[in-house]
Amino acid sequence: MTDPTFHLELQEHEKTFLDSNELIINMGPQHPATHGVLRVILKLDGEKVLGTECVIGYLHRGVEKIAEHRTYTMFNPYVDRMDYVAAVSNGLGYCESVEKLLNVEAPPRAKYIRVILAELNRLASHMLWLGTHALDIGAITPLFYTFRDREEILKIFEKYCGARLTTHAFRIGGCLYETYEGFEREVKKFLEFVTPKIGEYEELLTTNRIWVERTKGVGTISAKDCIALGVTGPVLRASGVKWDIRKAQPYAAYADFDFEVPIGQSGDTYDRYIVRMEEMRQSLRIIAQAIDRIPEGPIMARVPKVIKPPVGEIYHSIEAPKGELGYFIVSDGSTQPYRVRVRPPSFVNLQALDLMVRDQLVADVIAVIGTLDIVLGEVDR
Amino acid sequence: MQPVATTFFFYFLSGLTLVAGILVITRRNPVHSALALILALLGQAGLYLMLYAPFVAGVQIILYAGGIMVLFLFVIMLVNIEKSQKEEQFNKQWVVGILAAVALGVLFVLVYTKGKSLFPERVAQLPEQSNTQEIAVMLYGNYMFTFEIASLLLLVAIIGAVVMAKKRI
Amino acid sequence: MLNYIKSYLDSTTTPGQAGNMFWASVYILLIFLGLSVAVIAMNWLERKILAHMQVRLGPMRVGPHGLLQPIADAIKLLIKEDIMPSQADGFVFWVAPIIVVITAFTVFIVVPFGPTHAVTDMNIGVLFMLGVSSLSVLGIVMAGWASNSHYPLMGALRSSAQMVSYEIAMGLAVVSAVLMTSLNQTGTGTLSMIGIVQSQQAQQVWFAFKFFPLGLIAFFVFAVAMVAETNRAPFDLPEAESELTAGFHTEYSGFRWSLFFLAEYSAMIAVSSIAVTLWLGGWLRPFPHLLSGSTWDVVFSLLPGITFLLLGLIALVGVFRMPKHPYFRVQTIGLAGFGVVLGLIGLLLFLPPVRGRIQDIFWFSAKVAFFMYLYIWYRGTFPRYRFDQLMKVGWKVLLPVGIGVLILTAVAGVLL
Amino acid sequence: MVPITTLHYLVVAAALFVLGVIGVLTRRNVVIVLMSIELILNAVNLNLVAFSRIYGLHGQIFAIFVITDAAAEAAVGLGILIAFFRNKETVNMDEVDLLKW
Amino acid sequence: MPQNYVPIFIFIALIGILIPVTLLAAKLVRPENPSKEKLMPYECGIDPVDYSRGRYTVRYYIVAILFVVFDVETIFLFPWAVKFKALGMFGLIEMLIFLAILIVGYIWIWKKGALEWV
Repeated sequence: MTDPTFHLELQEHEKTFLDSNELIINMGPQHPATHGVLRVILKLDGEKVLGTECVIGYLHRGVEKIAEHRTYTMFNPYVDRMDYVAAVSNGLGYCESVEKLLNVEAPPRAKYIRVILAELNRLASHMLWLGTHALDIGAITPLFYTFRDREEILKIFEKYCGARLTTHAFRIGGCLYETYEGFEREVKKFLEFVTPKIGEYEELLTTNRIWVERTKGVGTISAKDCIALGVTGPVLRASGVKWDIRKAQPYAAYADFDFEVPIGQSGDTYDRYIVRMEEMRQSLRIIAQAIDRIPEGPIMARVPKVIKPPVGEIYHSIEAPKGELGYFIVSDGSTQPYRVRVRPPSFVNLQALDLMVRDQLVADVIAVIGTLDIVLGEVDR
Repeated sequence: MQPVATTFFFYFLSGLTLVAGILVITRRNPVHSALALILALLGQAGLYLMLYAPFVAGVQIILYAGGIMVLFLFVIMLVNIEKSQKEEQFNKQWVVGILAAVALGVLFVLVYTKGKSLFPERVAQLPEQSNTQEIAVMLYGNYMFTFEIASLLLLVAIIGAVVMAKKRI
Repeated sequence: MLNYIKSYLDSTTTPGQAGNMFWASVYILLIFLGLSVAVIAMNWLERKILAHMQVRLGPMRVGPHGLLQPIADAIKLLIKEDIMPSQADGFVFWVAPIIVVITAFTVFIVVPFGPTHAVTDMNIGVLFMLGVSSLSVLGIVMAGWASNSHYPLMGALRSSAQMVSYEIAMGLAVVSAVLMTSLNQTGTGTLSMIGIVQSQQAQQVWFAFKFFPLGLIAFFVFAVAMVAETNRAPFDLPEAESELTAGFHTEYSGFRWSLFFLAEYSAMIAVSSIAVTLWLGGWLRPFPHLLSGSTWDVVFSLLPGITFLLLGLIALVGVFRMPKHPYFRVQTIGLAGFGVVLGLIGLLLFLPPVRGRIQDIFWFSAKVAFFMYLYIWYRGTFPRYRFDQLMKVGWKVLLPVGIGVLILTAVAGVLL
Repeated sequence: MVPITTLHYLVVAAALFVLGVIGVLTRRNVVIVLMSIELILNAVNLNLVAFSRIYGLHGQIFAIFVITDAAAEAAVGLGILIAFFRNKETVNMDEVDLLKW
Repeated sequence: MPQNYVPIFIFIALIGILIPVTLLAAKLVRPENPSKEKLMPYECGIDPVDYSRGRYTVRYYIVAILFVVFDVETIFLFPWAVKFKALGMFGLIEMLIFLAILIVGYIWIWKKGALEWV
């Protein structure tokens, strides 16, 4: 018979003065609002946050190490598992990096397909972000709206490559699949369907007084801090820095399209919300242009059967929905990469958490984690 | 308003109040003491109802049980009770204390038994149904100044408590 | 004995005042039953309405259209393991949910469903309601403290701070309603719940529309405060699941958790009843003076029956829309039976003796149901306030507005 | 059956008062001492209300004022307790031996 | 006990019996196999790092104080509201003085920032 009760080992805390009554509390890993298994150790004074410490690694799978034991082709599906809500972007970045290393270029039609899928993926990722972020702040309804509409995107993915989430849509050198019958029509239909829906989300939130109060001035981060910490993506743009790799270093077929890079001013949660909503509209614009101009032609470049890049290294980055997603690949001339290092946007952006929530309230931690739009699969890899 | 089962309710409620009162001063854990005190207060509210003082009973429930006791509970949670629970609960003057209390009790009992004629055994016809209204007339008539001074007292209480508790003021 | 029972039936007061403890007990049992049914119905309705607001279906599996889902939930909770965290304070942990339930239920003693349909009427009815509902703070603090865990204690402190903050605004709004009762020839008002409704009848106006817009503002202050009092969205911070996982009842499981659930919903019904009694004329039917006369009386007295017939009709429409697959046969029959029962209740309500007696209760419940719908609607629409904003709303907006409205109402009452 | 008279209430009040006095004199925890003071105030209130059955409503009004007083007392008393705890890290009555800290 | 208050006791006694009885009845049907992990306080899957009772911020206490004081004020308003019309202008002025004194306190605490949460 064992005694089911047990006793905590209480640590004797040095001083317990009321004014410095620091309270240490664990948020996560099993918490409804940390978007996965993030553990944040909060140091609180009542409701005020004195400091945070992120403990990550609960979802670590050693993706980078795995790469060293797989051929370039075999590693391709693994990258889908990093940011599983934006798998297409991960694949795009990886394929383009290896292509760069191999010195091949995907044919224009493949590039257009890549752009369409990547932008659809951006939409899907932002929709998921919006739903969960709003849920964290207490608005439960947007979640269901965004999931309903995200479903349409996933349907297109499923029809295109058979998978909904971890798509593995692209191959090194182009795309494996030709677009299916009626792809253009369905994407156009989707565009018509989703354009008013974005207005619908905004109607629920943008001018909602409580939403504005909960997000304005919360988790503010300046452009300087963003750059110092390497924060990218919508978080950086909301601070007023016009940096978008699609514009700055165009990859795939982005140079052909006309779109705006929305920026915010104050870098608070509300601005990030506005920036992302605007980005969704710009994505729709890009998709519309791409679907109109999609060229005919092959979808696969001439790539050797066995991919054996020359000795060398490459860093290539793309604009994933969450920020700059970079791949640094070192090749030793064999069929397996010598080293793959991923620069995941979530991981880098998560660094800003402590800076953003300091001296704010507990509820703001939730809002800030939501607005950073992290995916733990990508943080931990 | 006919009274119903007065004897039963009197013994029940006063028993409740006294047992709770004993618990208040004997419990080791202040939270338990506070809960016992709440019970005593509610029992006493029942006694007020029996004495045809429903308004006072309502005030007792709202202010004492619902207000002051919340304050007590907050403070108990604010100060670390773990430490004080492990310490000696009663101080060294417990003999003196109990002696004084017993003496006081004997005095009371003497006054009540010997001085039975002190209190007339008549019962004023209290208008139970319009109790609040009668209180209003008196409170805002006869006791006008007391009432205004009560607001000053409250003002002082707010200022005192906030100054006392808020260091960075 | 029979005479004792009969003696109440033709009296014109509540059983408590008539001193008839038998009927008082019957009323109490009826209230228990009615509340349980209301909470079960509310549970189902909330999930269904919220689901339809969010373009989904909600419970559909247990029973036709998920009608039996709350019962399934109740059984599941009853046979669920009851866990008490180690180092919890056993007695307090055990007694806290009971206190919360008692305080949420006891309020209903003075709720007047009709001029005689209340357990008892007290001289201090409103005070009693406010006092008893303020006691639920104690249960919540105890629950949070006894759990010996961070999240529940934070939830409990937040919850109690929130409840006490909004109680002030609530009290001030109530005072301005009580003040309106004294605007008669004798200049004497009342705190009794029945008396308040009767004075609305006598003054021929619901207090929400008296001294327009003062009554309405006081009513809104109360309406906001009551949402905060019951810890519902957008003021549901104490149990904000994204921050504190479940607030003060994080550590509670099984049946004890369901007691908190029961208390939350009965508290919602209770505060809605106070609001209805104080501002919306309690059991009085709408437009008693605009649409007066015996014809209108008959028309309004038919409405309860019509409502139930309509509900039955909706259920029958549901029967025809059921899939015709044999798999759904039991469900279809069940739904048809439910519709028929509703229809029969509707027909029963058309009978003249029932018609006359049920009317008060019907109007009262209809008004309360309106508030319940508002609660669900808020939950579907609003994000959650942050704690400092919540305190700001309570102390810096509602409190000054409440005092201001009270003073203005008093001035208006003296001058007019 | 003895009819319940005012005297009965007075005896209950006296007992409560004595309980409060014992608490104040013997307990070391300041919070419990304050609670015992509440008990004493309550005993007084019970007396006042009981007497108001004989002498009219004055007693009840005094009881209301006493409750008001108790609220103010609790607020300030607990405020002092918090200031004390902040400096001395204890809620022990015996250590309250300074007039200023 | 005046008769119209007796139902309160019937009511509380009924609930006070019904709920514990149901709790005990449920004990017969529900499983009971506690383990160390199951009985651990919830802290998101991590062993609690800190003692969880005590040391909460003093602002909750300030809120409670303000509540008690304004509750007293509300209580004093009730009898006045009941007798409001009969007391007339005199009662109104009396109450305005009472409120004015408290409003001074209210403004003071607002200015001092006791109402600010952070």
